[in-house]
Amino acid sequence: MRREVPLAITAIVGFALIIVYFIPHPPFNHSRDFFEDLFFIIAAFAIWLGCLNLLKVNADKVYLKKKGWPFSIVVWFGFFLMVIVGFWEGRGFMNPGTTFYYLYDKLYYPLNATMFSILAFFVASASYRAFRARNKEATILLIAALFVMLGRVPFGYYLSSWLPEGWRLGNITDWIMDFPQTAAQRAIMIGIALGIVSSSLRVLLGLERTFASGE
Amino acid sequence: MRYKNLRSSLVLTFFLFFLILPLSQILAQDDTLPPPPPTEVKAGDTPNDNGHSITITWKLSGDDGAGKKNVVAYEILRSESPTGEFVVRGMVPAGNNTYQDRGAKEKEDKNYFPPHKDFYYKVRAKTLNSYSESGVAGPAVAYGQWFHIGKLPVFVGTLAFTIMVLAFISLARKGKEFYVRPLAGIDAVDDAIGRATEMGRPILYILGLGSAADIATIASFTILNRIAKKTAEHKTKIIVPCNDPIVMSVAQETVKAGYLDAGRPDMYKEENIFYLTSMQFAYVAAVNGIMLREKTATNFYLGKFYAESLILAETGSVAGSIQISGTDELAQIPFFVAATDFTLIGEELYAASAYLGREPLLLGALKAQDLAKAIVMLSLALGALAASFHFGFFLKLFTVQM
Amino acid sequence: METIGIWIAALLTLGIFSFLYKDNPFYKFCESLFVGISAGYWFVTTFWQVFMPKLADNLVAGRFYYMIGAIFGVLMLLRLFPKIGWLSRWSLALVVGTTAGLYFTRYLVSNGMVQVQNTIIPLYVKGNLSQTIGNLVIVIGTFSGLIYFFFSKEHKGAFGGLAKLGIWILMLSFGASFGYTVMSRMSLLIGRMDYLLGTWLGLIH
Amino acid sequence: MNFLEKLLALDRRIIFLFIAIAVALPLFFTVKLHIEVTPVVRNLHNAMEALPPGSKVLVSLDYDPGSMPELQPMAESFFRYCFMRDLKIIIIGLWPNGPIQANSALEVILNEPDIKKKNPKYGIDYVNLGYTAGNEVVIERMGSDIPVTFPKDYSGNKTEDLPLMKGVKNFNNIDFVYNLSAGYPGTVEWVLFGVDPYKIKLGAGNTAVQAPQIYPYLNSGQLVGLLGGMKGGAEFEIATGKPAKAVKFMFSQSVSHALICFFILIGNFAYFATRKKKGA
Repeated sequence: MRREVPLAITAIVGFALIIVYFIPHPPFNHSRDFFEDLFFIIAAFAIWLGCLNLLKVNADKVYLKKKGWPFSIVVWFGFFLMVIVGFWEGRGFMNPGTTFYYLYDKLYYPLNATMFSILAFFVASASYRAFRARNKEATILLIAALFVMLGRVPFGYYLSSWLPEGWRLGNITDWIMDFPQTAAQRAIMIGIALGIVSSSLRVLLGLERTFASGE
Repeated sequence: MRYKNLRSSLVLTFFLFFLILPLSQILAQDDTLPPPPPTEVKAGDTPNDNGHSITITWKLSGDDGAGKKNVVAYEILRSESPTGEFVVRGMVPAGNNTYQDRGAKEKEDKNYFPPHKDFYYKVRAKTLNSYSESGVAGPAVAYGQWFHIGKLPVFVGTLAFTIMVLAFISLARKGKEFYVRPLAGIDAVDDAIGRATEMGRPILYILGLGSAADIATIASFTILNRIAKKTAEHKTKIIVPCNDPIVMSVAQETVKAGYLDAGRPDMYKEENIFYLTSMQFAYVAAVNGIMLREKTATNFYLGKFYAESLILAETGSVAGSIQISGTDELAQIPFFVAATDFTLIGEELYAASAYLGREPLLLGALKAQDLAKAIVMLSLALGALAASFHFGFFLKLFTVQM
Repeated sequence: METIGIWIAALLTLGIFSFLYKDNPFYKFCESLFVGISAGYWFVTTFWQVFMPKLADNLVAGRFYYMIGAIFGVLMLLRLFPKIGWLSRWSLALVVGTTAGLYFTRYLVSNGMVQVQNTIIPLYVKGNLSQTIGNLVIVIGTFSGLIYFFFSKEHKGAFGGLAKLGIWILMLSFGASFGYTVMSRMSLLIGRMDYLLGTWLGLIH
Repeated sequence: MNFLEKLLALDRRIIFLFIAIAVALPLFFTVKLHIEVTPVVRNLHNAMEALPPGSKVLVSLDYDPGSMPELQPMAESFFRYCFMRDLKIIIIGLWPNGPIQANSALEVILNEPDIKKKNPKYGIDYVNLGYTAGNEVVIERMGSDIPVTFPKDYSGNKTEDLPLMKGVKNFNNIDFVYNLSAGYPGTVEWVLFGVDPYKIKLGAGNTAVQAPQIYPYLNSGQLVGLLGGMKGGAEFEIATGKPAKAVKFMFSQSVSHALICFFILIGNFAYFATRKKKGA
């Protein structure tokens, strides 16, 4: 029961969905949408698991007075602030003018945008650290990055305006993006496709079943 | 004498020509004259669908793109009997010669399109202020199909691949040994764990932002299981902060199983595998904090990653951790390659579970992948050659209609 | 309200940026607040945008087969009770089976067959040298890239040479992608700086 | 540790500081950069120049604050251009945030001296019809009836009562459509559900990350023109002769790119110099 039923469910649902892909006739043509909905519904339930875990871990920290426990109170505060206001507002919770939207705009958004923009700094430090011409591969990586970086801003124009039209940095950038970039992406994509198809089969056949492991 | 006549008739023709030309132009402006109607109207079931649609085709009116060039659109009309009242179902701009008359599949819907029912169609060619109608086509019946012919290549591919996988797995079961070439990222795993043990610092394992059902995450679970087993043997702490509640549940089970395999279930600590938040950057903000505060010796990033990949990798490098990464997210591979020590690129991530476990069955599936890859490469080479000689057969083999 | 909001937003922005210097309590505060708020935000959004429309509305409309979703959802929650926690694996199995089944054909088509289809292109385009070279690069590049991903054979000899070419093409592409993304990442920072210097401090217009 | 070795192991905080300065400082200056207007942007500008004054343009803002740095300048330059050319603007959003973004862009533009002189009036020169849920279905419905799809405007007025909307029934009464897009639904949907069935004239602005996916539609002619990322926005501003935010941001962009390249170069210089020393 503990092992067999899950594996059977996986196999039956999975293979059925593969077969259904080829059948346009009702009612099979909508079954894929239905199963996608099921997926979202289960995830919506599972969120309780996550949030309870988050609250518990932080409550433990406060209770045991672990290092940095006051910050756990901040986590609790933030969580309940959003949840209470969000449920108070009802279905139109994200409409402009609501308190929830205000919290989103003044708390969540700036934090999120700033964390995202930190990438700009890290792009710089990573380039400095990683783009060293240690060997042939690293040199190719470095040169392609330099060309594209410069080719995309007016600065690149100044550097290469003495070259004939068609050979400037901007043109080289376009060429790299159109051809070698496409080729490499395709090779990876085809590899990924085969890998996913094979892994899906392994899962459906019950060969890869770590997800159903335990006692 | 005869020449003179000829000359005067030529002059006359010229004169007439220049008189008639503007006249004909003026006449052409007169849109009250109906255009020639569309001809050869045919109506029939739309192939490869769910049975709520009929496709109508016709030959363009003589004034569409030719003649007076004044046809602007076609209206498609439908009736339940050849002599009954025809109602407009849709309109397409001039130049088009097909229309799919579609409707809703729900009976309650206002726009319900009943299958298995006779319908008759007419097509109307419209100019700005007149129109002409074609003859009646039909009866046509809409019905659903049981197999989508356009997806035949996919069907063949599915079947062929499944057979290959099964064949290699049965070979593996019979005890055939398979060779796989070494992968740098995999070889580094043991060293990385050893390093953490020597330094007495924890290992951080990030499963990415994918759901528990993403193939990248599933591959990562298998790798996590092997790594957890090794950390249990080395008595090294492993921290797994999660982005998805279901992923957290599975990760707990996976690590527990790894500790069990190592014979150290007592060392398993559930509080080290926990949920943070499902929002990308908040999750990263917290993981950044963990890296710096716990001073993790080794960081694994295996699974689905998005823009946060570089934030993780750079913070990890600040913390001085050895970093092993792997993802199938195309846009993030470059960042991992540049900023971490070892990267499993795309397909290598899925292969990693087979590599680490050395289970013959998984290696068998890997072999099937390679065979499929060889077939693809052969098709590419032959296909490109065929295309160079304008030979389109090969392309058709891979063309899927949706 | 708006002014207070701008000040809070600006301070939080600075708090996150302070991490770039080093880990500090100000950052820890922002981080904890961020984690709490985002988890709450996720909880609320999922309720109103997934749970209600996909489950409640369908049930109200009489599509009772959506109860299956509710049942498996509840099974998932049984993890909270160790004794019957193993039942949650049934929901997990459903989720995994669904995705494996959906991904199988989806990836086979869009990542596999469509890409192969797009790569079957003429190697020689009459009177267009740059297109001819480009097409050659695409076909040879894809081919050698796939060689690199071949697991069954060691990268030696002519095979190894092709695999090497494959790596070079991959590296060229990685470098280009990296450089290409720099632009949009910088845009993000410019946006934040504009907020701090313009909207908050009013130094630039 | 000599200078080169120090350079090799440069504290990244120094890099961070330089980046912050490289981005912030140029924001205080207005520098005339040579920005070449590429054909895809030129085409968009030409198509809009061809519209006679009084033409009705529909603009759909399909993005949220996350893409503001790239797309907001495009929205602003578009509004400025329309007001200057006396084109009538109809604003909608397929993303809930779109109409809000439009309002904040309008706030900026309506306060510019040149535009103040023109004194555009709400309801006559521009309207904001707000957001309607339904993604690409909204486009389909607009094809048959715009007032039914957007019965009320952003502030709750009846769409039919707005003078600008008199005689606007569907896409036949719209002369040009402009779409600012950060993902789904966005430009791809406007092409598939607007251009293909209704033959609307469509121009678009996209984030830099998204733009490469849109290029195929340009080559096929389904899209009149495209602004890709901040650079596209800057090009449009140059094309219209009104350099503004995107051009200004572009200076920051240029300086920071150059700085990163400079860092890569000195990093390599230090790397080779120290290696040579060790080898010797």
